[in-house]
Amino acid sequence: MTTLINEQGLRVDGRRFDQLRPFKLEVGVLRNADGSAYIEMGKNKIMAAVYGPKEVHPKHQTLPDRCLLRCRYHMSPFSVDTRKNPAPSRREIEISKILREALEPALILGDYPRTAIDVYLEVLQSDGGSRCAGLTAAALALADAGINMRDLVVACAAGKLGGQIVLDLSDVEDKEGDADLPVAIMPNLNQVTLLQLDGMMTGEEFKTAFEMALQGCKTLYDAQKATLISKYFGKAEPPQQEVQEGPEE
Amino acid sequence: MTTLINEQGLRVDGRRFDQLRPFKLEVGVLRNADGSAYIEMGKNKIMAAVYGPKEVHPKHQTLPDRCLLRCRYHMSPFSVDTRKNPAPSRREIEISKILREALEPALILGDYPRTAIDVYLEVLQSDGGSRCAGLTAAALALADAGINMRDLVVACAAGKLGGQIVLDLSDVEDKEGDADLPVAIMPNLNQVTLLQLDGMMTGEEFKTAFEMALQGCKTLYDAQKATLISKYFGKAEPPQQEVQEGPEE
Amino acid sequence: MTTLINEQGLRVDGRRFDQLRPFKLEVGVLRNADGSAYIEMGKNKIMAAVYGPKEVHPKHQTLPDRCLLRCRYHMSPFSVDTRKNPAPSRREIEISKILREALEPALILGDYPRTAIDVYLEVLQSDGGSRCAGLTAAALALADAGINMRDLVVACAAGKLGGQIVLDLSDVEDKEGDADLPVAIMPNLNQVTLLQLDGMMTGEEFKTAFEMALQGCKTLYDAQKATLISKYFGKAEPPQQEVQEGPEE
Amino acid sequence: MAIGKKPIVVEQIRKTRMAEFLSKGRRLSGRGLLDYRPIKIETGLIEKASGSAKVSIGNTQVIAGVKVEMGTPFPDTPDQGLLIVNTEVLPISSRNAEPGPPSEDAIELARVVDRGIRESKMIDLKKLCLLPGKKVLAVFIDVSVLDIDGNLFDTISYACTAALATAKIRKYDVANEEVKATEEMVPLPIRTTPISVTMARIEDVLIVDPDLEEEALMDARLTLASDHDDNICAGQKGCPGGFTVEQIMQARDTALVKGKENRDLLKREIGLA
Amino acid sequence: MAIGKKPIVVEQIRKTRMAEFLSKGRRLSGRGLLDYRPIKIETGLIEKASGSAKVSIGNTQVIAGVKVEMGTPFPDTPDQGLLIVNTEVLPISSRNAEPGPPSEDAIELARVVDRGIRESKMIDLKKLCLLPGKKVLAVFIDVSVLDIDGNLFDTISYACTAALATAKIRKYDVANEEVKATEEMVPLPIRTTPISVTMARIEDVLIVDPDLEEEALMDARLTLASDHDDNICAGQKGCPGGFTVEQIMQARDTALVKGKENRDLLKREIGLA
Amino acid sequence: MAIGKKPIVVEQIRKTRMAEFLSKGRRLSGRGLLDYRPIKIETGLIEKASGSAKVSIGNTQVIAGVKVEMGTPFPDTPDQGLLIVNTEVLPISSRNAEPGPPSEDAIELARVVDRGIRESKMIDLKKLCLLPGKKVLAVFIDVSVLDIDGNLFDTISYACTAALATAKIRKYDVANEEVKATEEMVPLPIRTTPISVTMARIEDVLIVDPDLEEEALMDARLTLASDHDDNICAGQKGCPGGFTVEQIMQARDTALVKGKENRDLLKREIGLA
Repeated sequence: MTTLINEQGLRVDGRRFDQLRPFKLEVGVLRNADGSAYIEMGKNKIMAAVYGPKEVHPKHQTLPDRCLLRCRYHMSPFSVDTRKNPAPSRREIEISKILREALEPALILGDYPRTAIDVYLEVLQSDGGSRCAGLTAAALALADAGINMRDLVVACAAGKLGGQIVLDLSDVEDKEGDADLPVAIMPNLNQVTLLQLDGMMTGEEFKTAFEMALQGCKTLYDAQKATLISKYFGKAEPPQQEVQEGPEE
Repeated sequence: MTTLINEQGLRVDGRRFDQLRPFKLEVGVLRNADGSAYIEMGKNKIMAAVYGPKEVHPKHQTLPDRCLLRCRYHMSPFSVDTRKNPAPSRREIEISKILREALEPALILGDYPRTAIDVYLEVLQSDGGSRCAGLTAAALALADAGINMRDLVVACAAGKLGGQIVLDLSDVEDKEGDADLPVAIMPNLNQVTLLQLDGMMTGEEFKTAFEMALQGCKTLYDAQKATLISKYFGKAEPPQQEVQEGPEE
Repeated sequence: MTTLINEQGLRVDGRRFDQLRPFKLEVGVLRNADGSAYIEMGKNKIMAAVYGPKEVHPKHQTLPDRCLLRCRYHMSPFSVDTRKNPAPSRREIEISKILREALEPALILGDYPRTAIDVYLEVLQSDGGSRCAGLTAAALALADAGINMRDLVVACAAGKLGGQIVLDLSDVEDKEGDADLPVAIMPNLNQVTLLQLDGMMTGEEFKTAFEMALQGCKTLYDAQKATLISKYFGKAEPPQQEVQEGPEE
Repeated sequence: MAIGKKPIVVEQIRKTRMAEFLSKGRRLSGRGLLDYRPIKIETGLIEKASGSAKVSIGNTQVIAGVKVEMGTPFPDTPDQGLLIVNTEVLPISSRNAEPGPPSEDAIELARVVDRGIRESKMIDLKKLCLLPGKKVLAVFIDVSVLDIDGNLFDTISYACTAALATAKIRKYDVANEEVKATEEMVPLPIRTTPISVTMARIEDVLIVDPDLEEEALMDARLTLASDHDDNICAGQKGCPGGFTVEQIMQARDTALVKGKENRDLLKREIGLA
Repeated sequence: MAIGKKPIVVEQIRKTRMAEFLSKGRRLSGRGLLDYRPIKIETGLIEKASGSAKVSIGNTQVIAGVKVEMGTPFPDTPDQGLLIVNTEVLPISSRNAEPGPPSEDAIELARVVDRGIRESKMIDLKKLCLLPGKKVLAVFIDVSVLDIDGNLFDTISYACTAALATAKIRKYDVANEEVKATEEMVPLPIRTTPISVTMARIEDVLIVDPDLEEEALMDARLTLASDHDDNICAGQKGCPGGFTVEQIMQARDTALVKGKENRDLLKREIGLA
Repeated sequence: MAIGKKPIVVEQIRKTRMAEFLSKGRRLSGRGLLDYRPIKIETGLIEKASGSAKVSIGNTQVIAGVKVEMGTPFPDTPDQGLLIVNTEVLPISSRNAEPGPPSEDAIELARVVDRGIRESKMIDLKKLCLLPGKKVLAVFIDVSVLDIDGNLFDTISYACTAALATAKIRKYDVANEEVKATEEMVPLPIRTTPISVTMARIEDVLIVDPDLEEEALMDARLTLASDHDDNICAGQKGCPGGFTVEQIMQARDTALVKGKENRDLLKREIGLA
């Protein structure tokens, strides 16, 4: 077992308890997609693409009064330590479902009856928290596609590590840690649209971790907005790059 | 090799040559299904459900002049000694087909043009003769669903065991025995709607076994009728429980 | 490693460098198919069948202005040394595609709008060059089905073997050889409709092999024509049997 | 849970009426907001399984069976047995359940139940290891859904817990790198009894144990599982709607209270308390 | 067999005419009620297979190939070799045969043929065991259906029987728990020659070897296989119609008589008699 | 390549205009007939892979990753490692790419790229053998297609070549039939750098590196790969159109000339020249 927290109270990658990993956001990275975004979060490298609103295939899935939202979270075979079979795993199918349900409240689907919107997430490299990072990128891609939205969606996890509640677990922390609590919110509407828990926490710890995850979401939300502003209103310097201060392994 | 018949001429579970295993029939056991039934036959525990007549999906399977009958015989993974993969095996596909063909002559499918009836059999625990027990339950579920029928269908097997023709083989008898002859009939119409043979018999033995199976069918047919009468005409005591007299292992 | 070419300059089956294996062509060998043909080429034994023009299923594949051409190249499980799984392999899927693309230029698909033509190739026994032999048979089956064609298609491979360019590689030659270059042409239209290369050749060798393959195609084209004439104009002796002169193993 | 949703014609009028009731602390069925329907548990009915349980919550009915086989451990956990949860929503269970490969909903169900068992450390997987890196016991829990009337999450979860807690498996002796089956039957190495509590939000009200009609109208769903020490050990939010931060905290409290109640009931029913 | 059924427009008038003929003991094709169409058998045409046979009954045409591989026995029969029968109704064989996974019909065909071989104990599977519990020979019989004009059951069954009876496999020597291939080729351990006879009921008449048109109009089908000692060793009723008890007995008698005839023919054709 | 074809409304007028341009030696994009679009190569961006490369040709963008695992050699090549190429046309890459099993087009792509690597003997597979007949290294090359604007064949081929050429794998020591991983990282045993050149025929003109619009209008496609000694090592003709004999020879010459140019560029970009 690795020592996950050293005597200075820092984590293996040098972060404080409540510190996010370095991250990077981009929008409009693909030519064919109607909207696209790219996120790096720790070692996560994820591409998000949105196609739609478009005709529904197969036709019988058409909804008369609103848009059909579909979501696919997929990992490239080379994205993890041991090669992943490219066929969708049960894990990918579950995550695709909860990501779709986390995005749906933010979209004004009634504006696009009888159409479909496809949200595709491709994890090129996976680290802890890939579903949260993917969700944050997916919201950007939806905005980039010009889909009518009530709010952005942004996600971040907190967890428990050697008895301590910490923000944004990396791969190694997730594996060795006690619990992981991914949370997604619509910041302006004060709605939690994704929440999962793997692992054990007391009721009190649950509250602490939940609130820490909300803080992380807010930081990322600011970065999302800055990325969109920089893209669409041409600020010279995209402000979403948060450089890590602590030592990194 | 087990001694399948002892010196008193009794079988390992204490039955005589021409004796059925203990059985139990129930109808109307599920809330959602249009008709349902449950059978225990030896260690067989099988649930039957009927949905229909209903719209046909996919549509191109619709028959203009009659109802489309479909049947699915399926075993739960825990129903057998070694866990069964839940995907349908070739055995289950074959049995589904012959059960459908055994039920179809009893149904007045012309009464329901452009619709479908689905018959589902779920084997929760499997013993020898599960296809026959399932068929007997399926006929009850169809009656419970109020489908127009010419007759009930009832099934029972006979077999060959240590040179002797015997009725209604259990699991161990089927494995160690020489032959198994499942038969289904429509008792009032004098029609054999299912017949299979696995294993070797002389032509004479075939006749003896076939006639013994018909006798078994008749006993079960009486129980089927009693079960339906008890359900729909409220007799206090459902008479379908036949208690076993001989010693049981 | 076998000695593939002996001191007399002959190959293991006694052929000269530029000599085809013994072959046999037949048309009209199946009752149900609209057109059919059978080829033996070395140890290759391949059945070709054509169904169509016929209605398109599934309907959404219908082309308003022309016929949909489909092709399936499939190997029977017993056709190779080690039993082949009957499900289509990636190799079979690729070959099906390039054979379809090799046949399509010869067909006047505009004559049959809103229909489909299915070309099925079943390899009963496989030897080197089965895709070429199959293509040669497929063209015959299309002609036998009375499909309007601009030209026949005929295929033959050349390859490189112990430094020497040779015609029509057998199985053992293909395995031990350096390169295989299958080529299909429409002889009258001077069009190359299939070309693949597996293995290494200099640019000059490529030219030599390509031209040798064209020569092989021409020999087979004469046999194709003779087979059709014999079938439809009743010549007494079908001339397509080319008996091998050299010694055979 | 979308299973069983489509057949119901969701009239807005019905939802309005339900919301009215709920705002007064009542449900259309007469239940209180935090009341479960009757929970029935029958164990041991599948003699060929190591353990089995048929559980109904109201009209929802499932059966779970446990099978134990020899297996090879995963390379990264060479000293742990295997746990495999599989759920099949049988076509007998609802007009809308089609035969075929498991739907997205069935996969989510199985995975959430799996996490509830795994993350609560209900089974001490290390005790299922026979020869580290080579031979371990693999525990298969298969669930067949028989009849659907809402709240499959809890019904399946309780069936799995009851089947596991009452299972008997063969004891194996290990000596000189050899595994030998004995005649003795022993229970699985059970550490705790995780209990899930599923809640639904309809408009602004949180209820527990939604039935099929309530599921058809609910805005969002939250399942939280807890163990016997009041630790929360699994969570899953579902449905295309959200919760406020306050509702999440309220749900946490409800999950712990109702979890304790249902754990006591379950242990009583299976003869463990 | 439903394969090949749909293309034929089943006019009631045609059936009436066929029934009239049949009631006079004649068939539309001129055959007698209990006459087979010509049966042709060619063996050994697939040199890469251990055994092979192309069989046609009338216009129906199939080819069977036998491959033998090393395999591991099933745990419950550690001293027996494996037998795997697989049937593919190729798309070349009929306007209605689509490529893709085997249909319900193809699965039934393969399983009935499999049972005919297995239950007649045609092959002594114990003689295919090399190292009990570890290494046995696995016999794959694959059938490719080339052209369909009725009675696939018997055509496939005869092709399998002929391919197995003429197959040559490598001889293996076993010493000190080691299996060594020799140069010698030997036949499979064949005990008997099972022969199936397929009958159809059209109205009140039983016929053998139905052709495609008769299959399209038949009410029910019954296949019975027998061995060289006149034991019945496999049976399968098909189609959504029934038989009277008396018809079943009549079918039994026919199966034994025609089975003997066809067995003699088959053995003659493959040079075993 | 049919992928990406359908969205474009292929007006005959557009084709006529394109053909006019081409007959004058120009392309609609302004490129010369034998000019590639800009080729960009970035390696090493997937730290978890042994090697990786993101390659774009114009707007077409793919990423390839190399993974190395232990495997068992094929029985007929007991002394050779394994090479497995897999291509996924991701749904993010085009309005017409659907999720699901690989299409016929994706399979062709992967197999042609595989042959280019395999037949050029780019990797010395014998050097990947650890214990003959028992343990070899298996090299998986997975390609994810991110954005499609024509000429996937070359883009994928260059990405695979660049990922393989820059991959670092663990060194293994073999002694006494035991394989031991060392700490040392070494390159793959690379012998040459195969480079494919894809050409399209539109009417009577041959061009290289067709973009999406040109692919939609092309009559036939030919890909030829060559190695550093100017050997042609793989070829594949595609599309339902043909080439004259003379065009094939012209294509051969172009493949060797452009192949050399692109090989030099690729080696420069990845730091090998």
